[in-house]
Amino acid sequence: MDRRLSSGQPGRVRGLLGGARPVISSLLKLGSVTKSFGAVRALRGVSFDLRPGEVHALLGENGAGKSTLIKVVSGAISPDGGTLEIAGSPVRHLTPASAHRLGIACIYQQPALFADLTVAENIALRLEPVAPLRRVRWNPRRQRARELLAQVGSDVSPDAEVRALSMPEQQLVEIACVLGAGARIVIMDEPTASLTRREQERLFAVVKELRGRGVGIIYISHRLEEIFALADRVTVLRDGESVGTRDLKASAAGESPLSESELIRMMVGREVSHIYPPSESKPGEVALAVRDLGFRASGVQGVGFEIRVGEVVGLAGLVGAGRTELARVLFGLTPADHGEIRLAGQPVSIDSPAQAVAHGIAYVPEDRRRHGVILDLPIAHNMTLAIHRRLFPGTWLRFGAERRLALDFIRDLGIKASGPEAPGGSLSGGNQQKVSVARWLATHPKVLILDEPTQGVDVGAKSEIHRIIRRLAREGMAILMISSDLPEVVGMSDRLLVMRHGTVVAEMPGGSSAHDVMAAALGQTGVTA
Amino acid sequence: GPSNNSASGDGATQTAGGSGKKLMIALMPKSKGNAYFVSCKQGAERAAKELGVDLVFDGPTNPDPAKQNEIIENWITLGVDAIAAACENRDGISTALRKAQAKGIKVITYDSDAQPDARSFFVNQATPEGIGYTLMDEAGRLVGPSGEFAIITASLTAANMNEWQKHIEARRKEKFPNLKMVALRPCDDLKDKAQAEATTLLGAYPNLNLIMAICSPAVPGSAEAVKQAGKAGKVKVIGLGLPSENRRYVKDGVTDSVILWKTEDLGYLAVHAAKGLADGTLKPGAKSYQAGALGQFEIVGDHLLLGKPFIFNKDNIDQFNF
Amino acid sequence: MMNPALRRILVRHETLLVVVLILEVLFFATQGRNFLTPDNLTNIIRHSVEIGLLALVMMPIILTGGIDLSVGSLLGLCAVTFGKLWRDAGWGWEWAALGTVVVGFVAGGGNALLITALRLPPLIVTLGTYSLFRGLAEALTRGVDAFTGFPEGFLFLGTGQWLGLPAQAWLFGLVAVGIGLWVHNTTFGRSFRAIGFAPEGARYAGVPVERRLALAYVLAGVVAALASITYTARFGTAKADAGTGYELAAITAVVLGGTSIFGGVGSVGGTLLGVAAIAVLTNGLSRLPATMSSASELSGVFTGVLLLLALGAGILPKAIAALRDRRSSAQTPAQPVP
Amino acid sequence: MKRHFHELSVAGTLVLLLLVLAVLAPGFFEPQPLLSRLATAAPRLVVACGVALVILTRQIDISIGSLFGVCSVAAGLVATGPTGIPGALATSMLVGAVGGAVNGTLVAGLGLPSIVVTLATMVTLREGLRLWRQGVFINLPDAMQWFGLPMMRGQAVVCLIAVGVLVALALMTRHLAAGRYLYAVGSDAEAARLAGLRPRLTTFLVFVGMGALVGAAAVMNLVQSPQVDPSTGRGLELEAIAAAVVGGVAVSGGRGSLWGVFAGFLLLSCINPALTYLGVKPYWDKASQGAIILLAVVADGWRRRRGGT
Ligand SMILES: Nc1ncnc2c1ncn2[C@@H]1O[C@H](COP(=O)(O)OP(=O)(O)OP(=O)(O)O)[C@@H](O)[C@H]1O
Ligand SMILES: Nc1ncnc2c1ncn2[C@@H]1O[C@H](COP(=O)(O)OP(=O)(O)OP(=O)(O)O)[C@@H](O)[C@H]1O
Ligand SMILES: [Mg+2]
Ligand SMILES: [Mg+2]
Repeated sequence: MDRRLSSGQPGRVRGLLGGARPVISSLLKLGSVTKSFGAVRALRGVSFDLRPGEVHALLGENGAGKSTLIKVVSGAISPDGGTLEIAGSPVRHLTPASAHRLGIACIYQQPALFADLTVAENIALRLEPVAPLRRVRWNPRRQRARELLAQVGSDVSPDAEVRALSMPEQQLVEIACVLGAGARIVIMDEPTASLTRREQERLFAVVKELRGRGVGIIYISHRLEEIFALADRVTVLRDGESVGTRDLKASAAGESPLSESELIRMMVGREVSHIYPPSESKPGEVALAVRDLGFRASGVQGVGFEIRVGEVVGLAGLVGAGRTELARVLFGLTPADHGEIRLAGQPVSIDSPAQAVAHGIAYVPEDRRRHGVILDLPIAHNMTLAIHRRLFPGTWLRFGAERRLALDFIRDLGIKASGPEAPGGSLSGGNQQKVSVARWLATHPKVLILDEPTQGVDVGAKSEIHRIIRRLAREGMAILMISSDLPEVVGMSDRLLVMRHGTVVAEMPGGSSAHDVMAAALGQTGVTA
Repeated sequence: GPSNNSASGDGATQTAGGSGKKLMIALMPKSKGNAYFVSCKQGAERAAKELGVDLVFDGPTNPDPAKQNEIIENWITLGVDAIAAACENRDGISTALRKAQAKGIKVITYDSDAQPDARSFFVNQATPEGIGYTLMDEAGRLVGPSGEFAIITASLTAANMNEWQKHIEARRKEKFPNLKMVALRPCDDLKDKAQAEATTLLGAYPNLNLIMAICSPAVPGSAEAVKQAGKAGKVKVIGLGLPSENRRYVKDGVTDSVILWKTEDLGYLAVHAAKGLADGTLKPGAKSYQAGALGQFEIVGDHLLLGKPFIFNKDNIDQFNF
Repeated sequence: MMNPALRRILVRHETLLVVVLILEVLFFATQGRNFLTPDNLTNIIRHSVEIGLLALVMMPIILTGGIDLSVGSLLGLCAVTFGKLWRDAGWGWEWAALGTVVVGFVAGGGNALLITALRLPPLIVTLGTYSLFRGLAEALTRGVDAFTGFPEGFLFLGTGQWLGLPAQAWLFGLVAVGIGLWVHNTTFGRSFRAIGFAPEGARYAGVPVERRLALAYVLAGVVAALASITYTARFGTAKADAGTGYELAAITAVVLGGTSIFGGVGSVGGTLLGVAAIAVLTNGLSRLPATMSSASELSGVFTGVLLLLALGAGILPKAIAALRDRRSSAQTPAQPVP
Repeated sequence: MKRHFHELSVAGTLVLLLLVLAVLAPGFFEPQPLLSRLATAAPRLVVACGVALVILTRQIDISIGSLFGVCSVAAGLVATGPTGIPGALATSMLVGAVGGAVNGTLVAGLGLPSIVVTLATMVTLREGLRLWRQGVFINLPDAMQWFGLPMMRGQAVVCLIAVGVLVALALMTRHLAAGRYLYAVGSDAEAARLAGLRPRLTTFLVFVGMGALVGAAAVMNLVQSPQVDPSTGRGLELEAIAAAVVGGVAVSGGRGSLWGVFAGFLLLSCINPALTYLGVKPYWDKASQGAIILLAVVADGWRRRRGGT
């Protein structure tokens, strides 16, 4: 790849704010890239460049076109128009295979793993060059996988099947893949969406090390604190267009560093308060109480806590601490094999999600693609799937009522979609998440369990969801919120539970310091259980 | 060759017996793609050509009685003049054939009969009784008064084969009580499957003396199995089949005898008689029928007799090539 | 530009099938002998009722992403049961019919139990019961026994006319309307689609997946029993080989009708059109002078071709769009940069 | 152990059946008829292996029975000519591969569902062959039988070929990158594309390979008798698919092993002869077959149910 034919031509950086900067050799250069999906114009002429040894953040609202842009770079989709230059040489037909050869590695927003295969094999399939006649060497594969997983701080077994992994575990496997690829350009689309602080820090260390080696990194995230902690430059997309590229390191070119609120304004076009709405409800009766609850096969045992009406209880813990598993028990997906659940004082048994719904429990799952949204079903159908009984008495479908309900949610949550008939799969990741939340809000549950409710959701919608959570609590819902976003879980909760090794090890008041929560989650001493 | 040479392009609502128009005669096999009926069809085509009638030859692709009914019902509305059918299921098909008669369509049966009131004549190549007895007598002659034999059939539900088995059993009880029928196996009308079944039978029943194959692909299949097991001569093979498919085994002495009638003549006579019925040359109550090149045939009751089943063996098999 | 609603109707699979059906009818009416006569239309309807019934219940099953290979065999088992109850147990035919429906219910329930309680793949389970049901029918009758001589009142169901239509057409119409409403206008159909697209996703949405699946398979059993009754009444005879191969015919009609074999997508109307397209084709071929003598084989060949054409036409717009996409994306980067 | 529970439960059922036979009908294990039976089964095993690969890639091929018939007839017609066995084998495999390529083009090229495509080619080939050959047997030259070897040697050769194909494919799917690509494509075609594999090409090649295997199997079957029955292969698709799925190949793709297919195949092809040896009346055939299929998979279902998910 030493055919460095073109150096940056000034004409091509149209639309970039920082045009005055001296041109240095770039790893990747996009010029006026366009892409439409049917009537949706996802990219309307975006230009972008990536330098060696920088972390370049991509920022924008849900549906702004970030994932589409990086899919163009990774060869997953071919653009309708525009130019693409890698290490100075123009590239025409980029396929995933040729991108791989050119040294591009990518973590997609939705893990692109093979559910039926083992972790080691997944990693190998991504890292080994495509050579059909080569012999497969299983032990080196396992060894390699074990090393890479250790580097990203995951202890899943290389022989585990991916279908048995939780969302964050899958994300760690994806990161391991990228780490092993030895790429010059690394793309990460919301790698931390469901990671907790500890894995996140591990990831940052990895990213920094890559940067030190001169690798160019495109980093997408909706967590602004990450962007500020990590990125050198940031490009903001809005409605498929680039709003501008800014330096985040103050030292460069004497610009004043960007503030968080400025960045939000660039993204959303208006001010969005980034402060968690204060709790205003006084907890009432006990809505949900569990005692000694568990399902041994998933490692959850001896869990006890209660949630009162009008209370938001946060559930924190590390990846694999068992938070999702606990939610699955409460929702009847893996019915409890010991312990007791009481709803409003009445003991109940919950053997299936259908029963949980009938008891007024709702669960927004963490893996939205597999569990949260049915991708091929129109979003209106997705939103009403859990309220068939109420919306359609006598099982008779009422299409008008369904449409109205869907339109209301699309408006209230600001879902970006062509209409209620659009299939869930055509939405951007964050918008899918909103559909998933909408489905359960529609059930008006007594107890609402949210598992990473704001993962992949942009700042505007995030604060919208936070406001909704507060409102629901005020209206008398009991809410259990699982979140790996530590500031969020600390800021939103009236009370905090911390899980470790499948059981609740600590309870803290809302607003406790993030440090204390982490300490409890790590099992460090000095914390009351 | 082409199966019909119909040129009547107009879709007029022509009913039976219209003068000055070619008659249309429909011939139904029990199943298509079966060499036995392919051979019948050749005779039928010859007759159609000689008589100047249109011949329709259609039937189910696998022996399927319900499908036979459907085709006959379609022929009724199509407006054929006469139907000659080989019946897979005696009772099932009779409903449809009666309906055809009610619409003025002449009906005869051949190969295997329907109920008597559902047709005018049955072209009788051999009664089930005759077939059953001949097979059993042949078995008795080859094996002797005591021994073991097994039957390979097409499927357990094939009506005419069940009928034959009934008569085989009756004859056995009557004349060869010490000849034991040890097994019955279906072969799905496939030669390869018959070969596999016969191989298994030979292993499972080491004292087996004879295999009786009562569907045509089963005869060469069984013979091949016996030959491969090295039991040629020790285990006899007899059955109902075409000479062409069995010639090599009969000559090698693996298969002792194959029983069949002249299938081409059967097709020829069926079409000829159907035509006679349609144009009035053959009337109920007749005592004999002059069938063109084949000559005179005797009629007993409402059975047009083709002649006795023929036993092909080493000595005469070379004279036949169907 | 075309009105989008109109365009949506035009590109629907059902529209394509209607066109195919009209073309078939026109062709056979002009080229075939005595095609458009009341008697022949009656024939077409009569001969497609059983396969039609099976297709109607296969459709929701395929919609859930499953399959039921056992319906043809179950038809045989039910026909034999009906004969046994009527002749050997001496029940009146009405009671025997009821008993047969119960047997269908139980057999469908067996499939449902294995599929939902043990979470076994429907293909394996119904492959097993495909053999099992046919085998039981053969064992009950030793393969030989045939039941016949049914009373006139019963045979009317298969051979009679009522209000100008074949008697069984009314039953068929009733089942078709019922299943049409069930699949398209009730929450059951909606759940089937959700399950077909993503069974886990449906479970997470609180859909009682097992109960819904069980319902579809049980219904298939019940309707297969009904089909066995019209079959016996039409044919006048019940035997263990009744309905051999009908499962494949039903599946063919369903997929020709545009139901995706992967689940989630499909319509009852399309299924009916698929049944009709095949029935008309089979009947029509026996009326063309050129094909009369090979109608049975050719109807197989043309059904295969029709299947490919119909599905090919369905993806054609998408394929063309993809091709155009590829071409345009191949061209654009080649344009000189200003 | 946990991973292969399904295969083991099938193998367990098989062992059970064989034990019953060893006690009640020891004649079942006599070498000569056993070898003959194995030789008869061998071509079917080859087809079952092929169809297992197809199912692994999340496709299905139900046209193989018809294709088997077409290949047999084609090989039979060529065998009477001057090119002899090599010519027949080449023709058969070529015809099979072309048939597979047609399926593959429609499935991988146009993206049509394979069950529909192969349903269409199944009826088209079957009925087309019937129209063409009218069911007339083809007589083969004597030199054709057992590849011109003495019978026992011939039978051994046929069995060895089948075992060779099985072992080669089993090793290929486990230890060759190409084999693993089948799993990857079957597990998730989009993920495979993103990983730089070529799912459509893979699918196409699998269909072509399936066809070629059918062609080879047709010749392996052809040499066992001096005549070709053009109906041969009817119902073979169901037999092969049953062996694969009973052997634990998931219809949703990406899961299963050829050893499982082998176990499933042996189980299913043992049932019929076993019933003959046990003297069971033939009208219990199908019922027993169904019951044993269900038995073999119920154990696995039971375990999974108790295991939670
Ligand atoms: N396969 C597709 N079919 C149709 N529309 C699509 C498809 N993929 C993306 N889109 C649309 O393109 C637009 C951009 O989507 P993209 O996934 O790039 O957004 P994003 O910036 O990554 O958002 P998020 O932050 O929510 O992940 C959205 O409006 C989305 O609905
Ligand atoms: N103590 C344990 N013993 C066995 N398996 C465990 C244990 N704890 C967790 N696991 C497994 O680890 C995986 C991750 O657990 P889980 O998804 O509940 O983590 P989590 O706390 O919800 O984290 P996150 O919310 O970030 O996904 C699950 O597959 C679970 O079965
Ligand atoms: Mg995105
Ligand atoms: Mg979790």
